[in-house]
Amino acid sequence: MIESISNLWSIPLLVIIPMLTAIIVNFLYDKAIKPIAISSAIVILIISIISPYGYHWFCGHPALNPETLTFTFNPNIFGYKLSLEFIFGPLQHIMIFISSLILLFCVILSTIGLTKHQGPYIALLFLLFMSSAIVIMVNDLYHLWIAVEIGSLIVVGVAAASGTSISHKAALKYGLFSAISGAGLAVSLALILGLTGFANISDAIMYLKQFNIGEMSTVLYIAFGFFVLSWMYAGGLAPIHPLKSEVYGASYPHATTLLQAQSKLMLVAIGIIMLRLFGMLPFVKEVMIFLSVITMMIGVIMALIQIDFRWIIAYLIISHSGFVTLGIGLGTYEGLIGGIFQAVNDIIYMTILLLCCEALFYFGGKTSTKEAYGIAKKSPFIATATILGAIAASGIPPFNGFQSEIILIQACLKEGFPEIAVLILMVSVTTFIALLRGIYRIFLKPPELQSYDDSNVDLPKVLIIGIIIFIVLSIIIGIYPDIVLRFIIPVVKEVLSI
Amino acid sequence: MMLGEITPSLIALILGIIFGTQLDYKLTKGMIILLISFSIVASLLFGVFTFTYSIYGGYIAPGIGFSMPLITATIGIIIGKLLKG
Amino acid sequence: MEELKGKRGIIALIALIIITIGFLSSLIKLTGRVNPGISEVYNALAYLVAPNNLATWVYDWRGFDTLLETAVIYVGGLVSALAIGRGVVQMKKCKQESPVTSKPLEFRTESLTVILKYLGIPASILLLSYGIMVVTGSSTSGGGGFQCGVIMTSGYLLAAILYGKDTPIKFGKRFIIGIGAIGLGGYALLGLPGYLVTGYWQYNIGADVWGLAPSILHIIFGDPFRLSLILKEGVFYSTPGIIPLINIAEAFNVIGAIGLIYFAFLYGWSDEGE
Amino acid sequence: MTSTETFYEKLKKWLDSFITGSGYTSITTGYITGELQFLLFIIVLSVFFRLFSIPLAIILLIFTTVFALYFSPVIKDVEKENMNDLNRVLYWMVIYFAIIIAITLWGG
Repeated sequence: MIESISNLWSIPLLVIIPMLTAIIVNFLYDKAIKPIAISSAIVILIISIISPYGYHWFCGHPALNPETLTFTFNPNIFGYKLSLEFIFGPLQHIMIFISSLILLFCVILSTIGLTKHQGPYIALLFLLFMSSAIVIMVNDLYHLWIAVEIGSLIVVGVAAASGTSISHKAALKYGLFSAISGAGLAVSLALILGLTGFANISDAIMYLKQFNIGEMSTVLYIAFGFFVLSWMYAGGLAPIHPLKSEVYGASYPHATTLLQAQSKLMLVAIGIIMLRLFGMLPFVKEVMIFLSVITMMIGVIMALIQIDFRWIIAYLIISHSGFVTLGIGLGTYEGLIGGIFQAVNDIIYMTILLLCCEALFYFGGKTSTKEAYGIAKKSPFIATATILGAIAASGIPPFNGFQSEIILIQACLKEGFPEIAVLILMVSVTTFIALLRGIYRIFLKPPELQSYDDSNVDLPKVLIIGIIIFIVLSIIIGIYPDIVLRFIIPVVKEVLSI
Repeated sequence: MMLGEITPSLIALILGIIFGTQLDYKLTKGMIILLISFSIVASLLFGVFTFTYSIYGGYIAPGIGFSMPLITATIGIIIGKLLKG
Repeated sequence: MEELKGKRGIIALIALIIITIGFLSSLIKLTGRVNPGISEVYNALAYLVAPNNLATWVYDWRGFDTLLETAVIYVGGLVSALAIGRGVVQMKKCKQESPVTSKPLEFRTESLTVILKYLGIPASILLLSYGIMVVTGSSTSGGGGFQCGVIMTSGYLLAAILYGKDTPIKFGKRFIIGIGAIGLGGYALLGLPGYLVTGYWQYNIGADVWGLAPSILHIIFGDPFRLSLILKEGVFYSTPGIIPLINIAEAFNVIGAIGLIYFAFLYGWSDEGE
Repeated sequence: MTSTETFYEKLKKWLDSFITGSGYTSITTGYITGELQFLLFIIVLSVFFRLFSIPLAIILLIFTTVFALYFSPVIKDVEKENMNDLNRVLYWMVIYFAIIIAITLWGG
């Protein structure tokens, strides 16, 4: 399934091209930013599509076979890796493809819609993509920590770049917490390194499996606790959800598409690593399920009582992250498939909603549900798209949300948790209620006379194209889920066989 | 003597010129003498490790080594300043 | 801190005690039983690259990690300047509140003592050259790019604090951003030769420990930094390859990032000159 | 007669308790739905204790239902606890973390 190359050409390019683009764009004057940013986003998209599968051992150091004490560059022969290992497999293929597609629209929209001096902002968007690509590709504990660190720092920057006082506060709060959870992850890695001596995740797992750690499992438990801390932080799970949702709500909607994609990638990547490292310990999966259930419910309840459409979506993103972690926490075949599939679907339908929310900025930027704006009359397309997005988000059949939620429900029933299945249904229904509250006030309700602005608004074509592309993707995946599942199933089989 | 003992000094000179161009201060003759003499004293203090045998590390007297890059960097900064005018 | 008084405070205290007990017990379990794992292999091979093991660890075995660490500093500079107002963006189509920016600090430099007035300049210039010395000796001594950047920016800060707007070390906006860009970009691109020749990004073609690169490149990148090590066991020749170059790039990046932070917070930011 | 009246009054009081300041309908629906959701969530969570013993789950179910109804509406408190206040988030994070460590260390 995964070919035996340890110097796959595409992996460094997926990391270095965004980084170099960010540097150039940050340095340049305004005019040159647009062509450079867009063309490199296209290049990244193409690379993510055509890349074959394999490994990349950065710095070109081989693996050491512990039995024969020989060095090998062949990843199929087992050896403790001396260099930093990245994997590009089916999971990385689908995840990076979707996030680079989002990156492309995100970059084009920001070059069109924003005022000048947007160089540092676009640089941050590219670095955001880079951090999520690294998190999903990396197979090294230490590098995972750096990726999470840089990822959270960039989230702070993207939120602060919108310049309002709310976004500044949100960014500062989220940044403060990165210190706690970043340090937590570092402590966790230190404990695992002290226990095993290997920074490479596969090697550390191999060591844990080969040698009976016995009473040292205390160390592993504490490491798990700290790992969960950073998982909660990176994905915005239960106790940290107020800060993360604030970041989602305070950034521009087009940036939030990328932010939510990044946090879902982090949830999947760190979740799978946790499952592989600690899965054999008792109570680990229960903790993960507990956190996911709480996040699901609190997120959706908080979404119900929001008065701003952006904040409703922000809390729903949090709530639906709970689905992803629930699937991973179940740790079964169906659960993992459902969880990862849900991450993909979630990114897609939340992107539809967020792009529609971005369209509201072209109508004056009012997203509060306190007043009625009657936008459906001005732009029936956006209203329809938002309703379709809401339908997709609440898991109604022709769309993609249904497919993953049904898998998750089946997984819960099979594991003997009918209550969680009920909760999933509740969250889906409530998602629809929460979204429809906002949609009704903003799009459908006839506007009050004094606030009605009859002027025509032309939306950028890219925005409309983007919305259409993601709706089509949503329907295609909803009708023919195998198109994504064939990327996920081999990964799940590999994770569970370890 | 290997090349690795000379290259750092050359690099230090180039870096010194680069950062010297950013100085916004009129260097007097006294200041130049002060800088160079200070840098020679400092280079004695930060002397190179004597295992890298070289003309300026260990050969003059055992245990005494000049850290050449420090001196060349200071000279580079002065040159850079003078180049910019 | 109203939230942490009374009942809540006690609960939080108990929780903290539980955490501390758990954490300390794990540390006690680990005492004396730390597994060296792969690091033994690293240490056994380190002399093949540079006389300084630390430089080999940081810039060769885990060189790509350090690239990302460098990027963290770069992003730190970027985000800090954002907080001041560089690169804050707004939507063209809708009116928003004006972006949050802060004013530059006010300098009062008239009360400088004579010693500070006359020794401040040579001290800050010598700090610059000390930083350059540290970066050039990266592969043989302790120190390297990070340290050089911090030393040089502290020289910059010293001059700025002493002399205010008439600082003798006047890094311009574009100079600082450019030097950061050269630094991080240079570090990233130093992986390119190894990638083109061997397929491994950031393969150290100068040191060429595994013999993958053609000898001409080995000479070009390796020989300028070749050193002889005279030890009890005999004379060894080693070259750190691209490690010194990486260190210079690293130093540039740190100067750019930290300099940007100092610049933005001292003098404020307006986008007109950019 | 009297019983229905008091019930109606209770319901009215309950609905009124959601509205603070200048309340309007959209937000009130949100609060009421949220309240019911939270109630159901607590009940479902208490059912989970059937994994340990079924009688315990039944007792817990009855208790939580009664308590939740008695203390309703709780949605205001839920909202308050989920505020973005740094101290509050920090507090909850410490609690969660301690629970995780306690469960895994003493349970496993």
